[in-house]
Amino acid sequence: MAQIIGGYFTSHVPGIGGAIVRGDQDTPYWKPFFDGFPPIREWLAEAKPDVAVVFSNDHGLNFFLDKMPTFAVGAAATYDNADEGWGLPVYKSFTGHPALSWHLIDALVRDEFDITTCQQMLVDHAVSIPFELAWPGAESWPIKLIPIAINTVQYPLPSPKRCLALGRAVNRALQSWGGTERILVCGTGGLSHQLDGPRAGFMNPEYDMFCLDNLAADPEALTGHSAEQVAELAGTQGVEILNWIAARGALGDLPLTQISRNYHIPISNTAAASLLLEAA
Amino acid sequence: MAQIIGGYFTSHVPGIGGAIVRGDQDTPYWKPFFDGFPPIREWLAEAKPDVAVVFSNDHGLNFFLDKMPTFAVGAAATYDNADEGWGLPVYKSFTGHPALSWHLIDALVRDEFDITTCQQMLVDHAVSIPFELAWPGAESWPIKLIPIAINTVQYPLPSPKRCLALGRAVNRALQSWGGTERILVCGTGGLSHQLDGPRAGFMNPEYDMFCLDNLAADPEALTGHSAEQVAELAGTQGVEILNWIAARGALGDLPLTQISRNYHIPISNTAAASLLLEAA
Amino acid sequence: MTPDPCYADESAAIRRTIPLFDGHRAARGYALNAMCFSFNDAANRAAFRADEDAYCARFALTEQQRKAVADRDVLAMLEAGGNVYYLAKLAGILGLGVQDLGALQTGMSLDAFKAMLTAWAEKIPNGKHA
Amino acid sequence: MTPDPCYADESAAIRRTIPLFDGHRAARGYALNAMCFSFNDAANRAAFRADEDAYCARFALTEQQRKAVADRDVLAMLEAGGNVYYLAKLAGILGLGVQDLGALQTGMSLDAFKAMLTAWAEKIPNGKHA
Ligand SMILES: [Fe+3]
Ligand SMILES: [Fe+3]
Repeated sequence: MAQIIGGYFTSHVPGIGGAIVRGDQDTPYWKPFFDGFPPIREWLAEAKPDVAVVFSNDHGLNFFLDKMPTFAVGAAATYDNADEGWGLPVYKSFTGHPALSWHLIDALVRDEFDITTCQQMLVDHAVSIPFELAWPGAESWPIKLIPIAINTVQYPLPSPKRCLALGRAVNRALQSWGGTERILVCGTGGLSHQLDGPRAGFMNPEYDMFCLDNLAADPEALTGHSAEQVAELAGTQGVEILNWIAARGALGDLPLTQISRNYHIPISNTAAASLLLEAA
Repeated sequence: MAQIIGGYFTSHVPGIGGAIVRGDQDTPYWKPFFDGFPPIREWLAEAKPDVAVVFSNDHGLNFFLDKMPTFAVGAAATYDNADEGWGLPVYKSFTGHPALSWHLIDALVRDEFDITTCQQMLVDHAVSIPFELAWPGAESWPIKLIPIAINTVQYPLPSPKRCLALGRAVNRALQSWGGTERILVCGTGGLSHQLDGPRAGFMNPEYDMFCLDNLAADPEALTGHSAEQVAELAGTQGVEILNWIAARGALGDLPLTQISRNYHIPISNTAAASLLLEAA
Repeated sequence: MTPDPCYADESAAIRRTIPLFDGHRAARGYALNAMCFSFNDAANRAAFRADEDAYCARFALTEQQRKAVADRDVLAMLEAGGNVYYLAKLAGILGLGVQDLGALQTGMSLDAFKAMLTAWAEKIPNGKHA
Repeated sequence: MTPDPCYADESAAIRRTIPLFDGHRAARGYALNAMCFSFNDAANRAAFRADEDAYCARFALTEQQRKAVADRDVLAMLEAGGNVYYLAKLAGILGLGVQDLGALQTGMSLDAFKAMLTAWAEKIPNGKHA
């Protein structure tokens, strides 16, 4: 039986990629953020997951406003990263797991999630930076990828409640998968930040703590807000917490142990965090 | 208050377009099919709808397997028809109703339908042929368009139950729209037919009658099957009945009067039908 | 590949027997369907006509797909993961309508296939033409 | 346009005040965002740099959008329907990072903007850095 071994959550700010390129990990500015990762890397090296189901959002690399899906699930054999236009290195390609992808897609549509199925999909820094943070400098990614993209760009966004429900449906689907894979669930993005408008630079440490304190034990607490209220609380890009909420849902009802948690302000314009939850 | 005035349902077989180009409407082969339309045209001329919400499926013009949405809703100011590769004339462009589209999109996402929002969308013969049948030779289409595309191409398809629920959510959204438009709901495609494989040429008049007999009064009767069972009953392309089921849902709970109904075999490889339901 | 419980039910059985265009086929047929999707553009249709081999190579058709196209073998195209909505655009280039396709796939003559289509009318319950 | 009940509630109010990128803005900004989306391709970035006027014309920017881009006025780009995820690609061409954007939009100096970002750390409840 396939096993969900835990959840890995992290900010995915492009600036992290720049810091890695420059080798800035131990500078006073970056160290407090990168300090969150050694325990995550150790745990991953020990736990040896086979496949990651990653909830993240596209930043205008793969999806445009001509066709903007609420939820998109990848079903490709390979996912490429690509030039996003502002100078990050192009990261290694990712190996998919089409059989498990299609199993998820079948189960999600049966569960009345109206997903968009993507047999071809570019993944951006929202996937590659979390992978690079987890497996820095790896020759090839040691784990397969199933990307699930949530619309955090164009309103209406799905509500936190709907995102948690999506995650839970993914959990049910993973539980009914007949394979023997060790499955890691990832949620990327956030925490509070806002890039646009007169409120640019806004953060909300109090709301971030509320999310970090409740995510594992009481994820429902995060679903009392509309997506618009989350934007008000967390900033216009802070709505990326939706990816964390969906990933939390995909961990299901297993008891969760917090292996690692880190929160630091500021990274770029962002309140940055990482979190590792082990499923028992 | 906006008013839903009725539902117009029809097959959309490309061959109908060929027959129109050749002026074959009164030939023995085509007349029994085209005979269904004079009462529909008269009713439309009288009822003067302002906007049509059209449920149909793309046939590989606008969507490909790279990104295949379960449900896609148009939000464009204009929708173009285009070359589909096998010789139909390119039809006139359609004027959209972006404000009402976005109202629907907001309401559907709030109602937990995970639609794909399309600010740009080509519409194929599944929209243009029903329009040409309703307003033959019109200088410009006398009615605005909001297209809603349902995946009938790549399994998993949404179930008949989910399609009816989508339609009902559209109905609720239309009822909460503050405009004064007279709204026509359309469902296109079907009825039973199969183009591919050793079962090519399959039809099922009995299932078609079951659908035609129950659609208005008891649409739930059509939701007892899975999408796969519908394909078995109606043929691989007969699953286009999903568009009819969703459109029926969008008519809501108003009493419906059958103004016109026609069923004829064969048109091209298809059991063809048209149906007009007036909402009171 | 391990058994997939989602396929271990009636829906799965129907998908296999009809067969239906699900993930197994969609994955297998991607290159062929991508080529056919490109035929929405007249210039691409002309390029295929001008040099079929080069055009198929451009879309990296599998050997099985290339042979099915070269043989004009519709059942083989389906078996190679082709979907009829996309294949119809190739059929258009080849001058084949849906009834020609039907005849090819069922092994009937065109006239016999057309007669079969017409014969379905006899099954209309109680002659309900309206 | 008649009032839209979907907007006549708290979510609607939040969308207007923050403001959020909803249908109103997405429709208005389509051309500008389409141009910025094209900047994923290095050749397109070079084409913009080589002839900004011609490139903007190719994407049929509105007059308001063209002026906002010419003026390097980020708030005006947003007002013209630009979305920051796409605008960031234009900012890259102009050599502006997210902190430059923040300074431009808030009217602060870059240093003042950076200091403001750092100051948020003081609001972390109970110094919970982990
Ligand atoms: Fe992000
Ligand atoms: Fe059709």
